[in-house]
Amino acid sequence: MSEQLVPVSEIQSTDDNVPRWGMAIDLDRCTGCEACVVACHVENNIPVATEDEAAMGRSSHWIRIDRYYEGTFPDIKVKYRPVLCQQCDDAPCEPVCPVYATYQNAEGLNVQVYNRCVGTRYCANNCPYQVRVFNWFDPEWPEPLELQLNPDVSVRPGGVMEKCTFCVQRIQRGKLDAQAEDRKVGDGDIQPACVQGCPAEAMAFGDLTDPESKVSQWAGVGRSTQLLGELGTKPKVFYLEKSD
Amino acid sequence: MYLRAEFSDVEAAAAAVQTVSGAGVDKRDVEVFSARPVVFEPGILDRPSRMSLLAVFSAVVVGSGSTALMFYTQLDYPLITGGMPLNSGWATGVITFELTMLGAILGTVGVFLWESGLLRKNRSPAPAIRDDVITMQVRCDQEGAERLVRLLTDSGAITTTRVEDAS
Amino acid sequence: MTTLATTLNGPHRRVREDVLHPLEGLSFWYLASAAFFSALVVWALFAWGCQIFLGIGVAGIRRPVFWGLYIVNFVFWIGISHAGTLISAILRLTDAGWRKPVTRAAEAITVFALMIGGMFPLIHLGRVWLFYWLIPYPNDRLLWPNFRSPLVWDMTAIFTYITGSVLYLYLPLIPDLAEMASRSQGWKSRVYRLLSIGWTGSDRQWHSLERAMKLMAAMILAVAVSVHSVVSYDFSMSIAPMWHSTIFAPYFVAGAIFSGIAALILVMFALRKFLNLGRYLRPVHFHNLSKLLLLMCLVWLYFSASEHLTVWYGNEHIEMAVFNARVHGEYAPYFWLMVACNFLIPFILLGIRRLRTLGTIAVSSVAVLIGMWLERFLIVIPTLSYSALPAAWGPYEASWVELSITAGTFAAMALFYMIFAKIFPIIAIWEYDEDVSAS
Amino acid sequence: MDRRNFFKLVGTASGGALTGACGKQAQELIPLLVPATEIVPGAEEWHPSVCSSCAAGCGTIVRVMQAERKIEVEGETVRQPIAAIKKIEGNPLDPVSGGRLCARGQAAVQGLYHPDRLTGPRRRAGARGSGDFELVDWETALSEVAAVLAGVDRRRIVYLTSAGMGTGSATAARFLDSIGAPPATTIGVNDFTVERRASQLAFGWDGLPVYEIQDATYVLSIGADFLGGWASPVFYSRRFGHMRRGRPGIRGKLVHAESRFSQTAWSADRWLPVAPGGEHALAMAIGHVIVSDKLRESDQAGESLRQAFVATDFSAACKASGLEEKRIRDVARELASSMSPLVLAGASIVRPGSSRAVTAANELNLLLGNIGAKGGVMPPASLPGGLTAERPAYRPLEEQIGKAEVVMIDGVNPLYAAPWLAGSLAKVELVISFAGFLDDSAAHADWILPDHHELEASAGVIPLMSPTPALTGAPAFVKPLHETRATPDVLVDLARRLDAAIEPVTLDSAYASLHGQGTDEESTPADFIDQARRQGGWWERERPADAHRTRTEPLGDWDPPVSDPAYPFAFQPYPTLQFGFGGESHLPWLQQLPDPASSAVWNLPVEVDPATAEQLDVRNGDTLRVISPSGELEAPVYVNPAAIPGVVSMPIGQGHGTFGRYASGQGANPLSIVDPVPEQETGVPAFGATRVRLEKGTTKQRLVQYAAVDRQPHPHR
Repeated sequence: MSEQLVPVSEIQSTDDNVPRWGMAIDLDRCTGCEACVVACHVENNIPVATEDEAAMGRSSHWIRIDRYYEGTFPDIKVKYRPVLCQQCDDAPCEPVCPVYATYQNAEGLNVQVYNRCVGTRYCANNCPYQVRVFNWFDPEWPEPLELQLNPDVSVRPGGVMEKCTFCVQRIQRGKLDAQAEDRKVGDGDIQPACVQGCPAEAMAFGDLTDPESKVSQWAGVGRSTQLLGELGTKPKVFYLEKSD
Repeated sequence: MYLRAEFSDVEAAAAAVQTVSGAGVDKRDVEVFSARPVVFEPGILDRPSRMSLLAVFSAVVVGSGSTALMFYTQLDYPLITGGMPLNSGWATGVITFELTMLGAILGTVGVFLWESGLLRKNRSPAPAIRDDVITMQVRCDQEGAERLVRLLTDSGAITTTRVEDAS
Repeated sequence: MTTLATTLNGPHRRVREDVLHPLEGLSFWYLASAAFFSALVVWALFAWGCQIFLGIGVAGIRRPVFWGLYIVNFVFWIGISHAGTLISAILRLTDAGWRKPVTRAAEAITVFALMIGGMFPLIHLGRVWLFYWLIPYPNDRLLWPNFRSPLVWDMTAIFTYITGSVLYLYLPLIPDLAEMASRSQGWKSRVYRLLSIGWTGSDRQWHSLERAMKLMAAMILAVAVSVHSVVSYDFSMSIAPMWHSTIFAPYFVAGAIFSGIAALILVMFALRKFLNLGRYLRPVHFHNLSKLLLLMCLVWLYFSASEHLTVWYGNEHIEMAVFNARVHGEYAPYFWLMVACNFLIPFILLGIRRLRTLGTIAVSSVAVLIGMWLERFLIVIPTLSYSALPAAWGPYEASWVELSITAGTFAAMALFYMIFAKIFPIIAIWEYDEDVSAS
Repeated sequence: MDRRNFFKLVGTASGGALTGACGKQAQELIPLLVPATEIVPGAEEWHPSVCSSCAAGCGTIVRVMQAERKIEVEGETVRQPIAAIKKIEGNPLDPVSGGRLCARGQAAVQGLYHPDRLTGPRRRAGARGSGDFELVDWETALSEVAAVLAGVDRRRIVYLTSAGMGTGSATAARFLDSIGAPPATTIGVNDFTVERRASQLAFGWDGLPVYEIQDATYVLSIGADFLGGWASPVFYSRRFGHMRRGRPGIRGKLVHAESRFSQTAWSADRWLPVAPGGEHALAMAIGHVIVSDKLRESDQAGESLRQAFVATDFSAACKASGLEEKRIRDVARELASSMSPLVLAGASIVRPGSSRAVTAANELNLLLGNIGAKGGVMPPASLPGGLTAERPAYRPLEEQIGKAEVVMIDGVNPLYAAPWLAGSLAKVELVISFAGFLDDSAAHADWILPDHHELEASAGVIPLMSPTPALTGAPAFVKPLHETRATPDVLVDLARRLDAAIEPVTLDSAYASLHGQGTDEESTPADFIDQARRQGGWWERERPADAHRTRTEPLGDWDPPVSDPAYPFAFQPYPTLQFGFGGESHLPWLQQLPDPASSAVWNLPVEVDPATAEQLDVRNGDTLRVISPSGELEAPVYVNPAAIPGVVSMPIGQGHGTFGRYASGQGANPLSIVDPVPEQETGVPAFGATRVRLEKGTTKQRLVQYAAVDRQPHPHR
């Protein structure tokens, strides 16, 4: 069980200084409060979809809360889970891109290179999690809203695919800070916006190659599962299922 | 110089070709013009061709060339996608196949253009295309001409004319 | 013994008159319909312009249906393109004599359908002005295309196919061009002469032409099959429900031939009517083709049935969502209409001999075209709108842009064909000659 | 706290920047004489601040970086480099937020750069509510307002404000006192008057009890959606997370009783769908079981209290609560037999009997004997020094406003959150609003004196509830974007013009007043203040000792279940986690945030149960007309599979007449059809007591759902 859950990859770097970023989400802590959703928007300059756009199914969320009602009143329960890019080791979205706009980098991030993207949208079709977001138009921020834009994150033009990056700018920043103080990046030094903001502290982010890291610890427990793991995409996001 | 003889039917033309070649004229100096394909019995006026061979050759060249390009480029800029190996026949075989076929097609057309003589510069003069007669043209020298005219008329030529070289 | 003199006043002169007659003069109706079709094409181009300048968002595609009518049309037109080459190649290889008046008409369809179909992947791009990034050439981005992507496979396949079929159409045209040159005067003559690249009708030329055509036929056949397989790979290589299927390649090829034949039959009806070539496109041609159509109809049924049966019996919930959407759900009307168009109508009308008339053949061809378009639609859309996670399901609705462009491509087909038939003899004169003199 | 955040805070020390660009620790220290607001940092800076989106008062840290602002300088646009706020995160040192922040708090920055902010003081030009104003300069505005105030009977000034407490409310109190006006009053909605009263009755405490759920093993929460729109969501979400999985080997269980399948309900292990108004009965029933079955020994409950519970008619109580007896017995047993049980009580939806319900629920804790115990109930941590004294409290408003000459509106939007005040407010001669946006109430004002955005102002906030006494502080660190003025300054100015000079309560003076009050080690006042500014607040380490006294006077009985054939459905408007009581509806980030229950964006639906929907033959997205004795509204319907049959819920947040381009005219305001019967103990409007009837709507309403419409599993046919 856990053996199958530990992400193994043909591309696992031999150099063990290279981390493999992963995330674990404890659904037993999660309250579905959507703080992560807004945190992500604030951090990543994600354009706001107007009501008309939203009505066309064009809301842009890099992380969303899927919720399913189960049973009927009064014994009704609801299953909900935050769904973001699962950063698969064997990501179905990667090979289908004709221009290498998306590929797996050495740290196991499923990177999206906006400048290379020509907008075939094949990757989005082939993502079973539907976490890829397309820019249908050039984004707009009525003045002075653009003052809030995060300078560390590029603003994507229309016709380009985008998605959760595990806040790669924060990862970069964390590594540089560590470098400047010549130390290793400590567990918890780097937190994507969603993880940082989560009020119930239901999300853990870190290096999966480090068995001591919080994320490895969480990913190892019995409740740990992977979303649509049976598809063999080897996600690096682990869900700790609810249980009483 | 050339001799031109016009025949009203295929059999006559065929007979003429045989007599002429029997008289020691090289078949390469004999040409038959018609508005539609004229089918002689095999052995009368065969035209050897290397089309198939060259087509295969060109197919192999283009196919393997493209494959080599893919191999080189993917090693040159190694990006991992979907956990696939950088180079695998599974992932690129289709392209290899398509470009092999492309090579074959281009080869065929190229050879066609060459062998049909459409590309050649030094071409013998040709009669205007007429759909009512088959024209046979033989290259010969002044002294042999008399004898050939006779042979052609005997083998049923309607008319025979002499054509001087353009040179 | 067959002398040319005897046949001189025979069919040869007539075929020239009949085939070359339509090339002269422009009737009012010709111009009117040409204007109409051009208008549609211009409108489609305008729509495309809007999409480029305002953003791809003006089209109806949305999450999760990231591919819409554009891809449907792409597959459909590539399918149609199998009319020509495939048919004429098969017939040429099997040396079916009755093919001769048909081949050129068919091969022309192929070329135009490919030109149109090949446009759609571009129209569909989010940043079409960067389409050339898919082409492998040494560039300042120091990056080559990802040859592992089915889209790049697609590009090479279609490139090969269009190159092949243009040449395949052109080679047998050369002798006729030469003849046209000798029959026309002035600039026309010069143009035809130029196009005929100095064809003199020498036996050498005839030999290599015949040889080349035989070889080409074989190759085109292979390419055509591979092209539509590759088109199917765009879908079957992805792990989307009811796309990730091994049956897709042959399924698509069969479907392509199916729709191709239907298209050919319709075009022949048009030629027969408007260019009054009744003497050459004889009922026998239609009947032979209709038998082919009937055969492909059964083949289609066989593939389609196996596809759906497999999914249904497996009862895998992710795929069943798509299956049910097609068979019981919101796409059911399209599904059953497709079944009627692709199976019931042609099977009944063509299967029962007494019912098989030129009229019913035309009707079933139209039905098949509609049915096959619907089939493409049902393959592309439901899968996307019912993706693996139910929370991400969503509907699709085409916008005016997609509809305009779709309509425009059909107009473009008609327009191209009209122009072609106006410039070149739609029946291969020399082949027909050959046929006659052989008999 | 993790080292990254630690660095941030060092970075904010004395306005200097220590976290440098590209990770190089740029060691430049910006001298203190340069006020922080004058610094345009090249590299990022993190400043401590406090979130004022709700009364919870979460301590935050704010990321400031350079940005270019386009401004008009004689006709041509020039790009002016300014220090812009990029992101708000929780302050890891803060006992309330603990470094975390909710959706509303995260989105607050969008209010600062909102395109529709009021750029300066305005005087009404057209009719009231026409939203037609003219821009004036501050001098004219203040002098004219002062002139009017000079003329009126000061006792007839009504100052409406929010439940938020801190330097702002203190200054306002001084102002009102100095000019002889009655103290400020809240509007009775979203001010936790009920919970305060209940805490008063049950424990004799002045302020909200603090529930230690993080150490509890079994939490029964009654009536409070404490993970959603109630009091302090971040504070309790953190504690909830810890309760669930924070302790090795121990997983706390949560049972939630509410008349709605709320955020808390769906996070709970079990939901008790209690009938609207049945909370009191439920509490009594559970108490009855605990006492009469002797499930738990406790010396905290007095005899009279035990008797009250014993005397309860169990089956009647169960009936009134709308739950089966077995469920209630089970819960009571589990609760009492758990190691450290806790009952968390509140009223997300206020009903006539709410104070009593919350009191009874609170008193279960006495039966469980967990007051002051680990994982039990703690007394409110009231701040030493003068600040706590001037807490704005609710005083019945209709007649006040009825005879008021001047109404000042500061930090609330009564015409949205308490629409029933519209009538009386319309009669008032002079209405002054301090709103930063042209919201529903500002549109009805004669003068708008726009306040700074919270992120531009310097303020100290007393959290609604915190484990230890706390004053969270936000020094000003960015230049105000527009010609706005901090309301305290405006009040001081007005006081001066009315010859009643007052000293504003500044952040520093507040800190100074706390110096030496706490148990922290000795330091000079200067160091003390600097320390507080640097870490973003002053937080006492010691928690207050619990000195509770139980109730002697009897508590009234629960309200009998009402049934009205003309209006068959109970209607409960509820505060949402994204909009609260509609205060944040103007932020596009929150407008496009899928509503937790219905996944609706840009509009909020009426939630009905499937059976009712069947009856009315409506589907998701169809329009429903909700008719109450005092009004009607039309809204799209969401068929909520978890809705209690016969109970119609509607989230609060939409239906603003005017509130910026993103909220104006979106959807309907459920509070607009409420007839507010007074809550029995406190008199606040019980907005959860309205009954309605439903009809198919006539207008076309739009329901945009982000998530796919809930579908049935696929049959194998």
